[in-house]
Amino acid sequence: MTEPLIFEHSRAGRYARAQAPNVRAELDLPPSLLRKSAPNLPEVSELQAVRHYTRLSQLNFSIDTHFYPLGSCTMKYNPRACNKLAMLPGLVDRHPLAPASHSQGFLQCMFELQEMLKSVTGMKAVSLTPMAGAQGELAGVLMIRAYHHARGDHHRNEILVPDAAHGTNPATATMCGMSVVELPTDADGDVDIAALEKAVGPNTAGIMLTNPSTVGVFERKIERIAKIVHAAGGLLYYDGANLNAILGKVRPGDMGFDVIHMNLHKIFARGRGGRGPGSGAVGVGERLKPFMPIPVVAQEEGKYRWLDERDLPQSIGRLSAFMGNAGVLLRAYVYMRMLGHDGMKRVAEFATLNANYLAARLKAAGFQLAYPGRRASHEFIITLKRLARDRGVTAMDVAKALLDYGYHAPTTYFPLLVPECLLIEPTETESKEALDGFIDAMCDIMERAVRDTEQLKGAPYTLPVRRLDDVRAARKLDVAWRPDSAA
Amino acid sequence: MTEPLIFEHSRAGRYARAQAPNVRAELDLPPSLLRKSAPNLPEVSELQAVRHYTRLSQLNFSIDTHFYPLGSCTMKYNPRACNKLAMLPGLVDRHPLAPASHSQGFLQCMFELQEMLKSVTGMKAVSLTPMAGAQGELAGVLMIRAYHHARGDHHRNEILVPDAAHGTNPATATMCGMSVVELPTDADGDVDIAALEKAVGPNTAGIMLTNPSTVGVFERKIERIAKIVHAAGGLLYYDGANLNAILGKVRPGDMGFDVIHMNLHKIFARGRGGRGPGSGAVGVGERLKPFMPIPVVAQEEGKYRWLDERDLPQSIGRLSAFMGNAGVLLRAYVYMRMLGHDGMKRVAEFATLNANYLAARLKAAGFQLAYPGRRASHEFIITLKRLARDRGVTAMDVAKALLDYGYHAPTTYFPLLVPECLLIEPTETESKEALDGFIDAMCDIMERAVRDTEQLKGAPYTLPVRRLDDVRAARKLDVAWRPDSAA
Amino acid sequence: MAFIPHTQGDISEMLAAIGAASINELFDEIPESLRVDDLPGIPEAIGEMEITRLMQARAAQDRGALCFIGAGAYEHHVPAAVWEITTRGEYYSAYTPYQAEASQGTLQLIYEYQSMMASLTGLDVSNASLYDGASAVAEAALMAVRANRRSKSRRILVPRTLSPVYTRVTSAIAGTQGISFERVDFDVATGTTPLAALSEWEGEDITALVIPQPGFLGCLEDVDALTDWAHAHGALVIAVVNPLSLALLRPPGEWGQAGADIACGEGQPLGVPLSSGGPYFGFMTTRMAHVRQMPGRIVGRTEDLDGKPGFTLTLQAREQHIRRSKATSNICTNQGLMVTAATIYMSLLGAEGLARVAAASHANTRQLADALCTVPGVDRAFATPCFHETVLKLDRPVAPVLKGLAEHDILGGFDLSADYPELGHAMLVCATETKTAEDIASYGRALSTVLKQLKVA
Amino acid sequence: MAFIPHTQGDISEMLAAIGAASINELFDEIPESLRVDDLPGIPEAIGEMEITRLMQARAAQDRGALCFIGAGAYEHHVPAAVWEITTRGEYYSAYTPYQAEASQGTLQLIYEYQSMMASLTGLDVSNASLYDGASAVAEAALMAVRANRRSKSRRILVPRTLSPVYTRVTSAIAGTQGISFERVDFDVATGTTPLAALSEWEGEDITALVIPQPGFLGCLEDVDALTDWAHAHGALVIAVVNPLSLALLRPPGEWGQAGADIACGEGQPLGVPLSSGGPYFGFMTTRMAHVRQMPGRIVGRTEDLDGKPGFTLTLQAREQHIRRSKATSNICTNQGLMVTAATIYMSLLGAEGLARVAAASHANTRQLADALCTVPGVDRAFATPCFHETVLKLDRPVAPVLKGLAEHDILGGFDLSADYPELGHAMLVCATETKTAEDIASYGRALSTVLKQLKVA
Ligand SMILES: Cc1ncc(COP(=O)(O)O)c(C=O)c1O
Ligand SMILES: Cc1ncc(COP(=O)(O)O)c(C=O)c1O
Repeated sequence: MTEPLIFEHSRAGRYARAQAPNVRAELDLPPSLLRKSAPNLPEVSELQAVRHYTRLSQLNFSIDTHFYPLGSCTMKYNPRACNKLAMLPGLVDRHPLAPASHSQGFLQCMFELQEMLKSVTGMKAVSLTPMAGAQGELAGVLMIRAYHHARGDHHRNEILVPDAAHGTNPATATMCGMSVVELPTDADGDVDIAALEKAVGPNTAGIMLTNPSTVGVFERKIERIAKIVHAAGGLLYYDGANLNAILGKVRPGDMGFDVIHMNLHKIFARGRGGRGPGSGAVGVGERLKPFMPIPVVAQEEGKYRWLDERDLPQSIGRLSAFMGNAGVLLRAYVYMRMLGHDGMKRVAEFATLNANYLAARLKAAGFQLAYPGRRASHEFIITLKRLARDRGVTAMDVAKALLDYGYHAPTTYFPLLVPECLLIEPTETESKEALDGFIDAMCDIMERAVRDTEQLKGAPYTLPVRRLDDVRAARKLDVAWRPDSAA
Repeated sequence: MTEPLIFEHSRAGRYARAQAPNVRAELDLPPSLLRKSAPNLPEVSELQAVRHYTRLSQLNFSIDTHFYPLGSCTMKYNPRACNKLAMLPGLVDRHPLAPASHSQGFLQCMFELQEMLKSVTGMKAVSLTPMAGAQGELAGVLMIRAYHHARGDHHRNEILVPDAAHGTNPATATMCGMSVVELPTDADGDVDIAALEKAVGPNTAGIMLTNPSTVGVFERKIERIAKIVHAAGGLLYYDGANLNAILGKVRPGDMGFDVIHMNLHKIFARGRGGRGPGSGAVGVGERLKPFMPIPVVAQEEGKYRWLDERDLPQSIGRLSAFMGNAGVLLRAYVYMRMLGHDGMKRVAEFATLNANYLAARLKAAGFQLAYPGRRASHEFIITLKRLARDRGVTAMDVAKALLDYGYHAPTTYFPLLVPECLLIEPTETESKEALDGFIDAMCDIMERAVRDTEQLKGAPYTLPVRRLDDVRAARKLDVAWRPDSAA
Repeated sequence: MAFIPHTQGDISEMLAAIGAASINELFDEIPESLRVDDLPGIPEAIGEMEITRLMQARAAQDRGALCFIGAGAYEHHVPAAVWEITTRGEYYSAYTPYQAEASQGTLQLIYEYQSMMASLTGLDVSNASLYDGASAVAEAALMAVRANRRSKSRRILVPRTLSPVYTRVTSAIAGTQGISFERVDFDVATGTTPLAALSEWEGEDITALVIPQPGFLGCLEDVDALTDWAHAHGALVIAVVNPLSLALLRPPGEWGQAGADIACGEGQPLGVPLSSGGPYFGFMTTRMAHVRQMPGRIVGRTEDLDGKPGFTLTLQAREQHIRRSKATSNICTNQGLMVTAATIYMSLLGAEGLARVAAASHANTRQLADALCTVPGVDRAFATPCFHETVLKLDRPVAPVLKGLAEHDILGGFDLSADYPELGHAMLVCATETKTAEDIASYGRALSTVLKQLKVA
Repeated sequence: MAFIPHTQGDISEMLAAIGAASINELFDEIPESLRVDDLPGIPEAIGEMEITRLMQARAAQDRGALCFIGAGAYEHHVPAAVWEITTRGEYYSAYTPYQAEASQGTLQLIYEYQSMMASLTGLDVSNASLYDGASAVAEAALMAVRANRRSKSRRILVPRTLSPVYTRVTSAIAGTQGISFERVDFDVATGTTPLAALSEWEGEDITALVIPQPGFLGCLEDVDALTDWAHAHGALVIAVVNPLSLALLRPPGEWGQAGADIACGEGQPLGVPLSSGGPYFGFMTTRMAHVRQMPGRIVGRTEDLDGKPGFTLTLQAREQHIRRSKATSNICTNQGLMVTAATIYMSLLGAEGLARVAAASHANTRQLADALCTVPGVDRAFATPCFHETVLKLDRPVAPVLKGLAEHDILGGFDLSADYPELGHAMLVCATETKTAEDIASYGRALSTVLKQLKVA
């Protein structure tokens, strides 16, 4: 099945008439301000729009239809209740600037969410406003910067980042006007301590770490690292994308981190709509409290209200027009309440069980683990470098082949330091049967890679399209349909 | 894509824990009353259930994904608002026995719906309770029976039904203890008047007609028919499944009908969920008013209340435990308000335009219309008897072939009097492009039927399954999965 | 033109292809004398925005009461997943799966549903739904008459413990085919049907006996004795059951020596919202021996041309579209969407989840009765075991008490005095798993306030 | 274990395969000293039924006010179809389309979205969304610095008519990279940015000029003059626009002689509910010449191995996952679901529907202002043409008036006195197409009541 562009369904003069006022009101505007020709929006009936976008939806893999072990992305089940309850009338139609008198229900949820996140992370205060992990990182590094500036340490402008780190870490440091110092990862997947000791110094603003790290192992020397960085006057930033793996087992605050972001859209599952929205709530230790991004909810005599620049004059400020992705936060709140404290611990336990099981079984089947001596956290890496060398079959080939089995591919080519890698994260909500099916598919692919290499490299065969030409996409850039580009 | 049975996903001990109380309360019941072993229900997680039923849904054709010209079924667009508004809290959670003090919002909708249906049909009163067309028919024939009985005419036990009638008509007559007298259809698709004149008599209870009829033409002699039946002491029943075709153009009440049912789930579009629910509201003329099924909503001094057996002592009684398919009725109410009077007329106009266009184009392309001399109403019939004779390609073969083009097949082999027929109803919500695409597919199929008959007869090829063995289904009856039947 | 996609250009081209000058010309076969040109009773069209606001206002009028009414419709928690999936366009906007290859999703789902209902009721085969519980009893009665070839009497015994409205609906629907529905009395002391009440028909030709479990008064019947009595008299047994209760109670297929022959009832408790009384769905299961007498659609598993398993409608020769006046029933459109919801609901809950919901409802109703019986003037009517409904007796007429409670936004129960005058001032109450201890306590408080006020008045 | 499917048997088998004695053992690399074993601040788990009731109660607390606040978030009718489709599992539970072949639905939708936004703004290319309108302006500023190679100054002019909160967000996000944001004053008589206000920078090296249309005070700017001034000074033009207004107003691509260079803003008016402020989405479009400086994802149309058209993420070398510290932005997760909703919204409404919504909002705001200005003590602040927001001046402080209105369940507007003290007692009001004549009249009545009461007090 393929589906034409919505523009190809267009005929002049059509639209969903029940959805707009039945007359066009007169304008009290000078003609010079008005547009001369109508924009090229689709002209379709309500049925045509519904049918088109329903059909398009079916051309997607998703959690609700497929196992989706995309490493670092924590593609777990999003309880339907989270969506439904966040969209209740009263919540979904509340104006962001409604006065406190008309906001107590919402504010109470946000306050309790802040409190729960504090307790999960061991941090001292939480601001919910960042709108994704990367914006949480931005908030965090800006706070680190503000902290040093407040102490007159204007020269502290270096952020240490392990080479395995997610791309948002170095990109964020740059956005905050910092320079990035890359740290090597040792053969076991831990930070190279000697290199770290060499790297720290008077210009060190801080370090950005995720633990468990993006190579899927727990950084065992975390206390040592904290000591080294703190001793050098730097602060520790925790990239909470992987917090899922350690919920209720160990807390970033206890590891020595000064600031943390949490990808609530991963950990506290919520619909990500093909690429967001997210939430990157930040937690801080005592030192960074004055610098938190605003607004933050406070409770005073049983009433809730927003704290703003008047309450937090040293704040790094606002990162969004209102208070961030409220709807995502409501979904996280609902999910956390449904998990409860025991449920949260189980998230970590079963995410870890699933990852270690999958790793053990794949290893037994002949796949090469990137860090075979280590426990997997909630995710792990296999490297296909032997297959690539011997057969010319790459990680990308295996990823595409998996699609034909009805499995979304794991993350490919990240982290960059492991050649031909697949970063696999099954998550706790998948059953053993789902994992076993995936293992069978991997073994079958491996066998086909040897038996019929060329056939395998042509995968996928059963999807709406075969392998797409990315080079052509970038070279013959076609990023918008125009009436004159119609066939 | 195929999907295992939900039972094949089962593992002992699993269920969606967030959906049930977290303990099993103790029972105060004697053990002799309790079941000894648990029923074989699926044991799956919430994700597994969601994934399974989401995947199953994708194995369906539907209005929201496909053109669906199923004659007599009026498969038109169901505005999403109808569903959303019928499921508003306050409506979706209202107990059917809630007192009038807590029901005024709902009752007002129902009252206004009754009034609108009166005006659309020209009838004098409306009862909303029948739960589908067939139950509306039952109500209608029971009222006819009650009317005759009330007059002491206990011998009137014959119901006249044209041979083209929908199966529910004769089946209903039987269910009401009537005997069925079949009337032939003439070559133009009208009722054979001579045969009618012969058929009526002192035992005639009434006649069941649909107009436009199930052969897709308007019964031109309807006034004559009404006169003949009424003169014989019989009453006229209108099967309102085809009311869509004449909304705002002509009213059953004006044609002389004494009672009518309306398939609200077709005319006033609402989701039919793969086979229902429906609604078969009935309208009556003055004579049958006392016999209407209860309950009916009345307005008294600005308040609404249910009329019951005390108000309508001659009522044929209740046909459901409460008041019928309230949710379907709410959807119809919303839809009618969105159409308004002009919109209703347009329903008939464009349903008729689409049918006549499709008929004209197919005829021009060489297809044989069953009633070529007639205007199509909202639907029309083509017969493939020549193709069946010359090539052995049946209406069923063409129907199956259409599926491969992404079109649901028209109704096949109904009405029975037209050999190898397809009853085609495009509905007013389909665009000219959709019709043109269908015409192209039909022409292509016709060409293939000649060029490559066997290949065509093997269709469909692109669906989740190929043609299914219905004979085997009936012979080796497998209508329920059991643990011991597992592969 | 809301929902109509035609452009002016389309209309002209289409009329040209037809050879008509105007759309109106297409109606030229309708006699002039009958034509209308306006629909005076229909208001102007309003947009989705306006109707949304209107419906929100209407809905708000009826909101917010705490409901302890059962009497055939039960408030249960419905998981969000149920209706989010059920209303997916592919389920919501499809129709009867006449083209099986294009409807495998719906057909497989019905097959799964049939399997679940068969197992829940302990019988072999289920149909794909009937309209509702009441009409299902009528269909079961008609089916029993067809299925019980040995009985010639067309007499069906209907206990007074069957819901009075079910009894009325059964007569209305099935009453014109020469069947005599005969009422079996109940024991005012136990709220159940004693075997002794059947002595009147001892030794007669009885076609079928209806056995409700639980009875309308909430009490659990001695289904074994009743079933065996019926079978001993050559009568079929029609079990009328609450499907949720079957998570706990012995299924009809295991009643007595031989089990009930037909089970039917209201499917609403399985994931269908209260929704003012409908759409719900009637279910029906039976033994394989009677499958050809079943009304309604049935889905079977079969194979395709390549031998691959698939699903299709089967045994259609029973149905109106084939058999016409000789069909087992006139039913055509059924309550499919509700079956979709129920199937998802049962899959989510499983046997254990269903048992917990049932047990919590049972326990809550007990607690409710305990709490209310501490109010002076309120008493239990029966000591018989019950599922999740029970009868309370008041020391004064029920109607004004319920009215008083409604003013406190509490819908206190169902007034039994019209249907069961011999019980005096009796009302039926129900507390499902949705009711908290605090809800029950508020009912208790409101009841004692109301009773005090009424005394004063 | 809610949401966890493992049976006891599964757990044992899995541990055996791993070679671990217990799940806890899997955490043995975590230093003992750091382990916790409890989460004291987290309450017990509650079921979906309980959380549903809780959230309904919370939602009910905040319901029912009539809202005339705009100030960056606008209440519009959102067709039911938008969110029923957007929340379909296949959209809702997917992630970034890294595997293009398995995400053609999402990718094609984004391509369609990009096409719509490009046309709406009159520019060539759109990204796939940024976080929100405010942060989009920050990204646009950073982009302008990269794109304007001729300018060395890193000076960006920001009019006071840009939303004050957008200005603050822009500084917070983009303020650490040596960019100087310089404020351009506005004319208190017209509520707009006069050309004269730019004279201060005459002849200087300016990197970019931000032009909001409409301005935060609702008034429409002379975008042609401002654009031409900027281009004459070698500065790029960053248009900050309400996308709904572009159904009526001249698009940024056609401003002045050469058109704006970057357009961005808040996408919320296009089918996204108010939802307490988010998730919304920021949009951004630009000329093809600057595409490599754009932040965010971009989808392109290409071909597959068989030459069939298909869609994929393109120009990824701009992004953080490839370019790391040299990326155009750190953005990774964006607001995709909102883009899905907006794309469906725009498809339903089309150009004509959008124009009607925009025109109705414009007309309603005029009527609102007319109605309120009949109340003594209330006056229009400006005579300048506006889109759908306007400033009213009161004869006394705004805050207590708004508070009084809130007691009548009317959210009367946005108090401007903190951000624009020179306007006196000024508030910004907005009436979109959702407001009826009766709504406007009730506001008028409530306002006169409140003003009378406050006088008395
Ligand atoms: C390890 C890690 N850090 C940071 C991020 C960035 O988070 P977001 O995509 O929410 O901006 C991600 C997201 O993929 C991640 O996996
Ligand atoms: C002409 C006609 N009459 C009656 C009916 C029966 O209506 P229902 O299916 O709602 O019972 C139908 C339904 O298909 C029909 O097409």
